[in-house]
Amino acid sequence: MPKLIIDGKEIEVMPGLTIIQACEQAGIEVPRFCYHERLSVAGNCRMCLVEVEKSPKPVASCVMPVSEGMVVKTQTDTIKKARRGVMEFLLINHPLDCPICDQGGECDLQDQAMAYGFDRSRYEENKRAVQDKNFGPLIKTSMNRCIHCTRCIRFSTEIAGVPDIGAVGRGEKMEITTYVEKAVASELSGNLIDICPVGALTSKPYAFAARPWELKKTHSIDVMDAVGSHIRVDTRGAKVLRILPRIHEDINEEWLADKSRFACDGLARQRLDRPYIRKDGRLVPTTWAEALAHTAQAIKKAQPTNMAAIAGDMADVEAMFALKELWVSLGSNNFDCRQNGSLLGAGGRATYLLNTTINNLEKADVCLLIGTNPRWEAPLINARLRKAYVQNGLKVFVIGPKIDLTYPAEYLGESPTILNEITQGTHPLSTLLQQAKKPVLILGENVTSRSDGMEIHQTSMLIAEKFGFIKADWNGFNVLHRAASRVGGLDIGFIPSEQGKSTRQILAAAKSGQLSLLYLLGADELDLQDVNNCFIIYQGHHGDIGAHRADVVLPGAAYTEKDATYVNTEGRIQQTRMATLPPGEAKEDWRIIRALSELVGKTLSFSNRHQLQQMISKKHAVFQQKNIVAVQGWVMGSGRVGNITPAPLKDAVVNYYMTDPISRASETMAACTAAFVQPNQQENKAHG
Amino acid sequence: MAEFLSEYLWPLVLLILQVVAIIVALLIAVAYLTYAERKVLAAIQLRRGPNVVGPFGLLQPFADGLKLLTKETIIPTVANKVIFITAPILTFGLSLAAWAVIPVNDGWVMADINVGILYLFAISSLGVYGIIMAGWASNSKYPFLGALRSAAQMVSYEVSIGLVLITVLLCVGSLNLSDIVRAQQGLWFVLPLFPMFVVFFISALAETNRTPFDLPEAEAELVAGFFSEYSSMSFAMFYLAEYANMILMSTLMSILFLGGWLPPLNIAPFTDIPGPIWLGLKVACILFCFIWIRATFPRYRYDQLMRLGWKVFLPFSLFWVVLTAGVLLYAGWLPGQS
Amino acid sequence: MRFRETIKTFLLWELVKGMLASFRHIFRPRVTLNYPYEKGPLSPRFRGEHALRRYPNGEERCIACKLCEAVCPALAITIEAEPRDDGSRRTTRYDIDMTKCIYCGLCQEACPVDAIVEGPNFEFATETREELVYTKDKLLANGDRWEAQIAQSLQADAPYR
Amino acid sequence: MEQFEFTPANLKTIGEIIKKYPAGRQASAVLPVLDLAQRQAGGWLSSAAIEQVAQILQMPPIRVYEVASFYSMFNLKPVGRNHIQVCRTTPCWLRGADRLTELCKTKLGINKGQTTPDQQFTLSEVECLGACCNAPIVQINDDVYEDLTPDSLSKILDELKAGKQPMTGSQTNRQGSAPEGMFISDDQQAGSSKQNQQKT
Amino acid sequence: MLHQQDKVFKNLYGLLDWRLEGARKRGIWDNTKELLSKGRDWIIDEIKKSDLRGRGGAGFSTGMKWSFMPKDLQGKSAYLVVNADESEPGTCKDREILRFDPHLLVEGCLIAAFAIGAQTGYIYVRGEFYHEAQRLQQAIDEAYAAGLIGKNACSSGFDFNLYVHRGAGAYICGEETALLESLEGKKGMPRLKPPFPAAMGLYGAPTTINNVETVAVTPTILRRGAAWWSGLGRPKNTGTKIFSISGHVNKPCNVEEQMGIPLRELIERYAGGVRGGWDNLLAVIPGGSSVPMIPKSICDTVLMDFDSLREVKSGLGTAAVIVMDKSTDLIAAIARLSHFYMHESCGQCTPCREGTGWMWRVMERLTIGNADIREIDMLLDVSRQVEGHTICALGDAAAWPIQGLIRHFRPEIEQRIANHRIKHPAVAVN
Repeated sequence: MPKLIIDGKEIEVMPGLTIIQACEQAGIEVPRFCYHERLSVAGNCRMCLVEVEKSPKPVASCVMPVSEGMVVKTQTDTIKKARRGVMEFLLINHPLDCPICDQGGECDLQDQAMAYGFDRSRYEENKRAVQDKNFGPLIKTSMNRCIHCTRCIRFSTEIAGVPDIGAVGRGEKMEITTYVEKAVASELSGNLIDICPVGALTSKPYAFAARPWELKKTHSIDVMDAVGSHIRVDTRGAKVLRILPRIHEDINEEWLADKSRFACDGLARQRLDRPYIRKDGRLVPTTWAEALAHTAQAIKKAQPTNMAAIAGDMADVEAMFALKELWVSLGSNNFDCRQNGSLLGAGGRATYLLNTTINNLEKADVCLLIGTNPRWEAPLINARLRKAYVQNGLKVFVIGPKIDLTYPAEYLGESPTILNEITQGTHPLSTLLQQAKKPVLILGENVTSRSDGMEIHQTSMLIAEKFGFIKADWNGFNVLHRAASRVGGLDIGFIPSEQGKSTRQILAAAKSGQLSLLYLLGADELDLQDVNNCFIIYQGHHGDIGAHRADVVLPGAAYTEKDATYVNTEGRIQQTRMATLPPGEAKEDWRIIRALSELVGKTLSFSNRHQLQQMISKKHAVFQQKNIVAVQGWVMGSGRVGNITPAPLKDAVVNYYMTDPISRASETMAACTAAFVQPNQQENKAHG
Repeated sequence: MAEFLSEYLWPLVLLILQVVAIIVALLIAVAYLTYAERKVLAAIQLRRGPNVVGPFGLLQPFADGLKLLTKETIIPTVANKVIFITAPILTFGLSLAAWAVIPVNDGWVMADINVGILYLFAISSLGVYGIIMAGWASNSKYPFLGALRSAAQMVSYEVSIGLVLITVLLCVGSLNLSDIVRAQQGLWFVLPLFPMFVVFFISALAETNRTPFDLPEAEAELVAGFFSEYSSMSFAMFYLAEYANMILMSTLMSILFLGGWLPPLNIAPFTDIPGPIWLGLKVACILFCFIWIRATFPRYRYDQLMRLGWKVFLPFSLFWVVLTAGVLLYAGWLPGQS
Repeated sequence: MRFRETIKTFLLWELVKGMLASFRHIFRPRVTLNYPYEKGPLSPRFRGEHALRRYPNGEERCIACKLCEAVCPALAITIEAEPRDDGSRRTTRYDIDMTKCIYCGLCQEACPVDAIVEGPNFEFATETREELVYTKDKLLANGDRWEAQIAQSLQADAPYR
Repeated sequence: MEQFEFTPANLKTIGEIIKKYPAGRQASAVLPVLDLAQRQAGGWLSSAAIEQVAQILQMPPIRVYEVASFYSMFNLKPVGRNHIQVCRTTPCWLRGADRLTELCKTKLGINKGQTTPDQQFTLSEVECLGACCNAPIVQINDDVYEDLTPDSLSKILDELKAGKQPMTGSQTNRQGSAPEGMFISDDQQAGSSKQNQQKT
Repeated sequence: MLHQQDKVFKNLYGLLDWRLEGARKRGIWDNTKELLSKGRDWIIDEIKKSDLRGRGGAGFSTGMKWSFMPKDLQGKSAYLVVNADESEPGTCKDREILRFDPHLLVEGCLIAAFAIGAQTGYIYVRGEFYHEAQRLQQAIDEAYAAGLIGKNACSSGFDFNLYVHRGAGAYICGEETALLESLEGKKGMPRLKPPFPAAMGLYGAPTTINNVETVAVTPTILRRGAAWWSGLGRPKNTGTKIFSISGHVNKPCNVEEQMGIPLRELIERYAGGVRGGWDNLLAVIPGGSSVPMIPKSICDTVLMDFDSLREVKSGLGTAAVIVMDKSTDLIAAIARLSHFYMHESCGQCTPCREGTGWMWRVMERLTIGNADIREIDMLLDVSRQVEGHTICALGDAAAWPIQGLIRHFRPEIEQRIANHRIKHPAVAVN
């Protein structure tokens, strides 16, 4: 533990830290542009110069490691002069167009120019003009403003793993660009905007929309995937203008996936803002009273055994719990939260969670991906795996289609029968797994929706048990969910009991005409084409697939419009916060169900959110502890190897940018689809 | 019938005509007094004053009046409505009633009663009721304070006014206003009784709530005093009453000290001019002094005002009553004593 | 000495002197202007009715930086912006509620492109309050109408800014 | 879109070049391979060539592009058959480099950075070429012409136009960078006795 | 005055055979094996004793540098990299070694590599030296063929591979870490130090980078002994050095001489004197473009070695003497250099990227005088802001010539501004 003196203050820090980190620990601010704690050190902006005793020149504090007895000064006249000099250099070719720059008000350069700069320029020559580059539909460039900190290059190369961005030319003609104006094809590209300390890279969808000081900032949770990233929802008036990540080291660090960040414009489009009733084959607007009465009547008419409920991918725990309570009180057992037809969730909690936890994935040394493309299903988890690859040389093996994961991976084949070979020890991977210290296995949740899904699940657990994935301090068995609602639904048991029907059975019954009532709680991914003689109630926030076929549409609230509970794929219980009010007459989902329960004569025993949440945590103990991941006990499996069919595993996500009602309604996501997904698909077609 | 006509109806019609003539003349005078006040103040302050409505802004008072008439009368919710509305009517009515005994020429008077001056004194004392009513009925602190001040002030200065009147009466020996004028045929009382004239003039300022004694409506402290809550016509009534009172006091001063309708010298060119014009000129001069004083002096503090009334004017005028009486008695000039 | 002062006080000499002083003023020339027929000169810094200016080529100056909105102490300004078809940053809405405005001039001081200015016009009384909620069109029209004077004022004031 | 494919001979050369560097460090060969590509393509690098190089060296294209744009010897636009590079830095300038540039401009009728319409010559001014004792110098393709005067450069250009290969090196017949006149008298005995002259 | 037998570079002018055969005649490759057999420590010690300082410009002790290399590599490889990216304006000595005495370098490489424990060496030759690189390659091929290098080099049991790597036109690659980056196939952008190349250099392995001349003199030092070398020149500034004399002299040339030779003697004896006589001298840049110039008054007496030149606030650099006589427009000359640095700045760090362009633009205006007097101070200030704040020394190199100019010739600049103002009174308003 080296001891050093910074500005007369003695401090002891971990060896290997740089001076800038030591300064941070000592609470001394050192200005910087190129330095970013999650990226490699570039040391090129020269803003962080400090004086070190016995060194003739000022040193860049982001580069210089601390050593015993170092005496660092950050506030001397030389340093102040040096900073002012660097600031002046940065500004001579900067357009100073803060008034039209979207970064204005939250710009590092602006702030530091205020703190360390000089109020006028001595530079009388012409400023450099740089052509703007095309970075794709998400990132707007204004390269005149670039200060060449190379953070974007380092981010795309190191974190995102798509080395598309580079600096061409040299000297003052150096320009940041992508190779031949190519869009940055990464699911994490939005982070480039955050990471750019100036306004060179800004958000295209958010362009000129608002100023930071106008926005109301609400801390919330993302539900576009099952990662549960911490987000900040920025709103002005009733409109969600942008979504930014919040730092949470255990989940999303400080990154955010593009869909989570940019799909927010979908929140304002195709919204259900009033109830509808189908009359003469057409949905017509109506009042809440009429819609609820109509619904209640239909429910009262239906036989409990002939009615069913399915919860969608974005349903919150409160709504599902309320609906379950209502259904149980009506005497029906037909409800399911797994709209893809999976049967996961019967065993203990550990059988369906990402047990390793996102943070610990970094420590893994061998990773087996089964039927999952984390790059599209959970980009931030993919970034963690990439981090593990970069830092520990994680070896990745994939069973499933060939995909570009941004880090090297070995493809074992598409057939799940390989799992049997691994179990039996006949596969070359078996020995490697045996030797691995911290192996992990990630099973795509979508795999379990196959007809032999539970067998694959069983076999995976068996592999985990057999090859030492499960130890006292390490659990390498993981299920990677895609839907934000899924783990919460399983945790409150929104799955049919023995007598009840599962999604597949419900759909079969509906198609054969046996089902008389189907309640869709935001379930949009179902095939309702051949369903007839069934009264369908859709409760949700978007006029998506589910609503088209419905007989009654009850407008609910999207995740930015309610205080609701979601459980992420690790089993972390988190709360979204209301950033805006639901549009029009839409209401929070549990309130709708509560109102309905009154009309059908089975009034639910809670009347406010507090009571509801109390009830949930009383019935389901896991909900008592929020925001942490509880260690899950592992119950050894039966050791039974199921009968796995050799049908190849398929990609769960065809188009990353459009997976749910919100992103399907988003124009930005449509632009991304046009820019990134469609050309690839055409290429594939051309090849195939 | 004819008898009835000549005996009752005709005098009634005549009376009504007289009343109308006086009221109209008075209202026009008030109107132009406001105009004159604005013009004179403007002149002293190097401004222009009203000059847009009509030639030289001569129609401005009517425009103002019209405006006030067409505005909404606002009665505060918590006000005592009856009293609130009665107060301005009362004040205005009283200010008109006084004119019944004012002679504008020899014999030109509506009611040539022999105690005219007492009548005037009584009427002007009643004016304080209107103000008290207004202040109380408004149910608002500024009007209330304004009314209290007004009452105290008017009562205080009426004392010295009374004493001044006594000096004049001593010289005249009659309470009839026409007689008072006639008594000044040779010498206007302003010359022998000049100090009393000054006391009377200053007391008149206080009596009519004029600067520098406009404490009841001191806008800086009391917003507008007793008529803070008044608007539109009710406000206009107060306004008219105030100016009518000014004219009344000026007229009274002319009658008591400046020889009423009498010309300054009883010689040819002066005597050719009719008496009412002389009276008008004298009144105009005094009114000009009112305005002039307003343009010159700052407002008194309330305690100074009261001190002046009670500690200076009262003893001073009392002393003059005694002095005058003494002199008259000693010189044997007392009227009726010969 | 004392005696003379006493006499003077007794004869209200000071009052008379004061009155003579004010009387003399009656005959001095008037200093006021005969508004609205005569108008006085305005300072280039006069803060009258607002106007949005354009560049000589007709392009509106306002770049939707929203600094005026942020600085306005009366919250009288409302701006909404989005990229125009040519990609430039422009307002879609620029409202000033003149009934809220306190004419402090901070908006024009904050404006980096001299787009929003308080012009020399102070005669914009209206008959209804609604007319006093100025829209972008109204402000731009104002700018066009007063451009010559505004430009002159800005130039006159430029050395002191 | 330009097409670019390495010739088999060059592919073989590339293989040899890559062998110079440790395994897995084939990116080190990017400079020589780009140079090879440029020579094959006639003096410049198209984006097709860059992509080809990237593919061979298993590098992201942007990295190769960065390198190609960084070094001044790579041309990202076509150049003439003879790329005339006049040194403009102080040592050459002191000895009249400006006159050489002027001569080229007038003689070829082109400006700096331009190519003659017949694609024969491209004129550029470059920074120090590293033969300052023989200033002023001009590099045409790989050859350096030293101790130039406008006259001698004019002659060289004429010869190049005529398709001949002019004499390279010092145009005043100096021996390397030796002081002028040192070895002209007795070339044959230079070997052993040159120092005698130097000692005075 | 250096005796012929004390010269290391006997074929500096290319009169003799450069091939292996000719080289052997000049004593190159003589008992190399014996030298190697004396061991690493002896070699490093001997070099240390000789006080040899690097010839690339900075003048760092070579023996010291070699001793920084880890003794125990733990199975990792180490590298010798020879910096033949000679691009400093005014300097053309390495080119002569490469084309006329390549074997001297090859032998030096073997010995240096042995001394630092590197089994691989790369010679990074500047891209413009196409023919020179080819000749060097031929020499290496000859050496391989003769078994002098390669497996069991000179039958010493030491394996050594030597490769030529051509650059592609970037001055900055003469900076040692930029050179390594370039060698790794990246843009030639200097690395951050620490770590120093001796700890983490080429491919992350310990690496020593030496100038061509430094490496080329080592065999001779070892053969003739450290004492011989340190007997030449002055203490701490020992041995011989190739001086490149260019500019306004009658006979510009390269010449090998002792360190510490008076500048005036150097110019008059070898370069035929200043054009128009010594009194026609205006100023001299004594060590390549990167060092501040010195006016005639200093030139009269100054000695050409590291320490003497440092005393007059200049430097020996690469010992490239650029002579300027009284006909020279000094401001324009420095403006040219400013342009050079702007063109060659890699663009990595802020002060250099932005500052070099700024300085050049101001210099261009000063050249015609279209500036304000206070801009001289501003320029000086800007150069101070660049100096010492950059990753590598290019920033310093860009700043120093300007500082030198202003230090010694400020009145000339002011005069020019005044003249311009007289001619263009309207423009002068500022």
